[in-house]
Amino acid sequence: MVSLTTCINNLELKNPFILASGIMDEDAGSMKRILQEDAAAVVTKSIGLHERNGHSNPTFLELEHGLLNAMGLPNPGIDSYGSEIKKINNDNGKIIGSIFGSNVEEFEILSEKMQNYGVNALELNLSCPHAKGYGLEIGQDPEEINKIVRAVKQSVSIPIFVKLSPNVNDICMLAKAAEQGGADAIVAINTVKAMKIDIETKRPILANKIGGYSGKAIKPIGIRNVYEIFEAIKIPIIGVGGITKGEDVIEYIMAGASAVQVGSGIYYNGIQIFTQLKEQVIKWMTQNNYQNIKELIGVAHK
Amino acid sequence: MVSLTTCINNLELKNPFILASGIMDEDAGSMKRILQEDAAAVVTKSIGLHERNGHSNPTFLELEHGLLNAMGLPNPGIDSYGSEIKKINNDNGKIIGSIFGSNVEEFEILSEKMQNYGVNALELNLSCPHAKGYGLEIGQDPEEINKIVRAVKQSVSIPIFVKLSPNVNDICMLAKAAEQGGADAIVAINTVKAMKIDIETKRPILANKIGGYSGKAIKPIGIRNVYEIFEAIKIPIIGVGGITKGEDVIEYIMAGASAVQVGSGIYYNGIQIFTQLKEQVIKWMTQNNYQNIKELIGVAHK
Amino acid sequence: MNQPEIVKIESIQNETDSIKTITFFYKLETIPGQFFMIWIPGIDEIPMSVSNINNDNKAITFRVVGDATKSLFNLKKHDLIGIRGPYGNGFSFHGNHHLFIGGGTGIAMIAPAVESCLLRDEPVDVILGAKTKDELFFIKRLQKTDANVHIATDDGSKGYKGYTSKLTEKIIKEKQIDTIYTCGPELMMKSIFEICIKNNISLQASLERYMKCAVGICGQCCIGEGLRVCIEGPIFSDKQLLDISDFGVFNRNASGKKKNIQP
Amino acid sequence: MNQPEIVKIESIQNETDSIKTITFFYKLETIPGQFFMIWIPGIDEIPMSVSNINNDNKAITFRVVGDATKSLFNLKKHDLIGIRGPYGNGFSFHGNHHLFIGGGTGIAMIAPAVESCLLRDEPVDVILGAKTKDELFFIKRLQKTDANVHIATDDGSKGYKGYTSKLTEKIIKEKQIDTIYTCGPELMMKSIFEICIKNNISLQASLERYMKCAVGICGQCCIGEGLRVCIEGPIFSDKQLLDISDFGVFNRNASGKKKNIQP
Ligand SMILES: Cc1cc2nc3c(=O)[nH]c(=O)nc-3n(C[C@H](O)[C@H](O)[C@H](O)COP(=O)(O)OP(=O)(O)OC[C@H]3O[C@@H](n4cnc5c(N)ncnc54)[C@H](O)[C@@H]3O)c2cc1C
Ligand SMILES: Cc1cc2nc3c(=O)[nH]c(=O)nc-3n(C[C@H](O)[C@H](O)[C@H](O)COP(=O)(O)OP(=O)(O)OC[C@H]3O[C@@H](n4cnc5c(N)ncnc54)[C@H](O)[C@@H]3O)c2cc1C
Ligand SMILES: Cc1cc2nc3c(=O)[nH]c(=O)nc-3n(C[C@H](O)[C@H](O)[C@H](O)COP(=O)(O)O)c2cc1C
Ligand SMILES: Cc1cc2nc3c(=O)[nH]c(=O)nc-3n(C[C@H](O)[C@H](O)[C@H](O)COP(=O)(O)O)c2cc1C
Ligand code: FES
Ligand code: FES
Repeated sequence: MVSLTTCINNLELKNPFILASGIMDEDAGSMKRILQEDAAAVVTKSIGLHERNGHSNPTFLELEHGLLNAMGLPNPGIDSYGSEIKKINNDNGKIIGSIFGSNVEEFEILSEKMQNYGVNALELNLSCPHAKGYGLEIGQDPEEINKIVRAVKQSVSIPIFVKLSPNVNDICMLAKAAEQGGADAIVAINTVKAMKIDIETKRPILANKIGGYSGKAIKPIGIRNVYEIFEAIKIPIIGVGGITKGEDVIEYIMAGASAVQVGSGIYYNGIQIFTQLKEQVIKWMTQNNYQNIKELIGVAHK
Repeated sequence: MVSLTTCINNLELKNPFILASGIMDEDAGSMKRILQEDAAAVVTKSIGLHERNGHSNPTFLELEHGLLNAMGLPNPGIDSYGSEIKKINNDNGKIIGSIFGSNVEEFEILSEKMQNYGVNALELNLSCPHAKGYGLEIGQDPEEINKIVRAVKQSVSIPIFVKLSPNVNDICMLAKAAEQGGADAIVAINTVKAMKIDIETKRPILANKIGGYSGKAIKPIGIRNVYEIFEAIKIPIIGVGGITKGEDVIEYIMAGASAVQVGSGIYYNGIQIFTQLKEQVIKWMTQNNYQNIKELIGVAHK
Repeated sequence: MNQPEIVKIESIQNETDSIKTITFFYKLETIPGQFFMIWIPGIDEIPMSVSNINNDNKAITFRVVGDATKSLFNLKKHDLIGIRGPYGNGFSFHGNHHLFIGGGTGIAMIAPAVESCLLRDEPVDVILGAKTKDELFFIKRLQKTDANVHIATDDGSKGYKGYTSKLTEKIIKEKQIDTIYTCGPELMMKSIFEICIKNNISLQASLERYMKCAVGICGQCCIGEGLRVCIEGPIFSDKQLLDISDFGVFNRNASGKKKNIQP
Repeated sequence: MNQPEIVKIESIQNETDSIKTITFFYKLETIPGQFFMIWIPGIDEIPMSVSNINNDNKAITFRVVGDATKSLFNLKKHDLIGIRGPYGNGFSFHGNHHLFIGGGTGIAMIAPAVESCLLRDEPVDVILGAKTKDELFFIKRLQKTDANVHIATDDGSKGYKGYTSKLTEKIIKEKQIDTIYTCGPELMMKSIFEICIKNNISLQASLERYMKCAVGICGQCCIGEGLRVCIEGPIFSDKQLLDISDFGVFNRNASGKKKNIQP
């Protein structure tokens, strides 16, 4: 029998598959539905202090080799979101609360509230590429990251994950800053800044013009980031970006990920993707004589 | 009749199609062959002061949505390369000499020699993502860029293009630094840092592990970079990344490019790609009632 | 590919003072009950049900309610819009005797469903309802078919005076209706749902929720236990509706915040 | 996809002290004259011609010359290597009477070409040449076929004493050869090329150049006026060779620098 259980520091997961933030996680119902699939955890939509509509439509489109979105961090505000989290029955898996703020104080308030709602871990979104004053705009500065993580660490007792962006000079420096601030894991990667112009109407299609590129095309970028971060830090890494099949999961784990998140994969394969990944990973491990997924973490580093 | 002529400052091009650096440009024969196709110019392989073998093989592989390479700037050294450039008959098009160095002095020497060999313009490669001490390692620092461009500007009289990397926090800042240093155009983008791990043998396939991602998958990243740079500077932009069809060319031009380069497109379509692009662009312009390709530059900005 | 395909507006038809039909050439096969995302460049992208299917010509019929629909209303023949889709499940016809109920702009998507159902050669009744006579449309279009067309207006300015739900109760007493198909204000559909449950009639109701991606990933349109109106809907059956506690109670705005559906 | 496919070594055959054949399972159709890029994980990736084609089993036959070939030489049955390809054009057979000339490791890729040509049921002669007897291989394999096998060694330790080019001149006097196919040291091929030109015999010669991408983009293998050995080659005709001034004169090392081909 193959064992798929994995740990992100002391957060135990029955398998390495996690729903990525921003995908089918606006309300309790959809997260409960995903937890009934073979997902060990769900990350909530990124939640801020106040209600935000996000950007106008178009906020989404498919590209030839991936997806492009600029939702713009829509969310009902932390106070309204509590009732959603409380409705989820944790028996089936873990809930990771994603939050975004524009400064240390906002992150402190948000993290305390999220913890009170009962999430099992926090994910600090320091990497949204298309919302002014949030996300990537803060997440490029190692000192800012360090300060935010340090503050959140003092506000809560649950594990803290830091989600980073690939749209930077040196993701390792940022990962180190998060580790030094007390982060329990790094999540990489958020989307890659990209654009699609419609040549008939001569304008970017997204209302926000620039969006975040996700899905199949970005997998090699995600793998590279996870591989590089693994050599820079000691805390676990959660790999995200372009996962659609079991072999992608194995590749991320060999690059150094202890678990993975799946977002756009739901677009390509439907919500069954978690079950598919589980079956494919088990099959591959069985064929290749591996008993425990943990033995594969980081093995591509030699 | 549709006019495809375009200008990069005072370098006139019979059409906007240029062979990108590093593709079929190691010797005179291959560049002459490309100039017999419908390419208005070729960029040479990036040439340094001394002979370099580059990285060991594997240096190249195809990915599901693009190509991955880590050639590692192989080149025979500037002194050996002169004989290749001199053998090319410029009648069919222009030659742009690409150079890379690790400091200001190297760039000065290289640029003077290239100019003496008779190239029509210089491209400073400040963006190779996989060679230690060169390219991107220098090309992330606006001050360094400014210094190099300023020095080269004083050494030569031909136009100077600066090729930038998308693997940075803020490409606009770098483009501005190049413009202030006296650059005549910006070339964007070089490849995106990425990796492929073979899960059977549990190791990155490239000998250099990390490589540069090119081809179809990176087009939306290239478009975004060109669009952003266009809003930041006044000098022309040459768009590169994932071009395989006429519509891609139009998209780059609407984003703000005055010309485009094609690299991986040769992998997908063969060297006929230049003729194909020309035909497709003419057809699209005719159908959409445009006479002059110059009227399309940057029209997606409104 | 789920990317707006740019089409030229082929023709524009005024249905009422504030309702228009726009026809365009769009190849992808579309069935009644499905919808498109309509991109009005520079303005917005909004969901619109297909209101007419004529081989490669498709149409949408809409009422002006805000910015996007106003811009759409002001477009001229040959102007460009972007279309992606069709999305959602569409209707599936069951039983022998069919009753269609369109309330307000809901009529727009009920009309092609009626036309399609008639190809089964089974009895079809239709109720078209609106507040007042001037807001009705597609009456002639449907009267030309073999369907029995009933009309209801709240103010009695045309046809039956009263809610479509009342008229429905009347019709199901007279005829042996197997399935009801409806689109209209959610509270109207809720009343019809209750009638169906009581009378053991199958129901297919077309729900509206705020849409962004329309491909099932952004989670914006989710209702009940994670049902995506853009994928598992917009048409839901009586059985599904029983489990959707939000039905007729609240929806969510663009931020995802719950909004009560006014009583 | 042009990405190494990992295969298990099915069997290993010693041909001489420094030459081995490795057989593996690789599905893609391959014709004689084409080559693979062989990835020895952690070491290098190098071009190797196909030396045996048996449905889905393919083989390569190589001599130890440096690091990569040494590692390959030391691999065991069931070890893993990566294969991509096949690349290049391969031979195309023309004329009635065919002469194949393999010199040194060039014999490796000549053998499957002979076997394939024999399916045409036309007369086939083969010259296998090497410095000395111990460096010859595939003799039995080819003697089993209907081809006339001639052997040449520089030192006369087996067969004709002298260069393959001399033996070629002898054979073409005796027989009406239409086409010559050759692979071996470039200077040997250059002599044969001159013989062909003088005697008006078609030639197909297999060239070797340093390879990196093998798919025609990196430019590393270009010769003459931009011909890519990995795409337009590795087999070139007498007509093409006439225009390739580099032929027999120089090649390029990994940096792209010209190296004279020693006289
Ligand atoms: C599946 C579906 C099919 C529809 N079919 C039709 C139809 O055939 N004919 C018709 O007239 N209307 C239809 N609608 C409603 C139509 O989408 C809205 O009237 C339109 O979006 C209003 O946009 P606006 O900018 O003009 O108004 P706004 O002033 O922007 O909004 C007014 C109201 O419209 C709704 N709305 C706005 N944007 C969206 C959005 N992206 N997704 C969903 N609702 C939104 C909200 O409830 C909002 O409060 C349909 C809606 C859905 C979900
Ligand atoms: C199309 C083609 C088909 C070939 N087929 C065969 C064959 O069937 N059997 C056989 O024994 N050999 C064949 N070779 C030659 C073989 O590729 C070299 O012997 C091998 O690469 C040597 O590698 P090494 O590391 O052992 O030696 P090194 O010490 O690295 O190099 C020795 C010499 O080998 C050549 N070489 C090294 N790397 C490459 C490379 N990437 N591409 C081309 N040449 C290289 C160079 O000339 C170099 O000087 C073929 C070469 C080509 C181009
Ligand atoms: C529609 C959409 C919405 C997203 N919203 C968020 C978000 O709110 N917060 C966040 O951290 N990441 C968000 N992301 C990024 C994903 O969580 C993920 O990092 C990225 O999409 C790469 O993974 P994938 O290729 O599996 O989609 C979003 C992605 C998509 C496609
Ligand atoms: C095999 C290969 C070699 C390259 N070598 C160079 C180089 O020497 N100098 C350089 O500036 N860019 C080099 N590049 C980058 C290309 O010039 C181009 O910027 C990039 O590939 C994106 O364009 P594309 O998608 O059209 O290939 C190389 C790319 C490839 C694929
Ligand atoms: S609109 Fe995004 S999931 Fe339905
Ligand atoms: S090996 Fe790259 S072009 Fe031939």
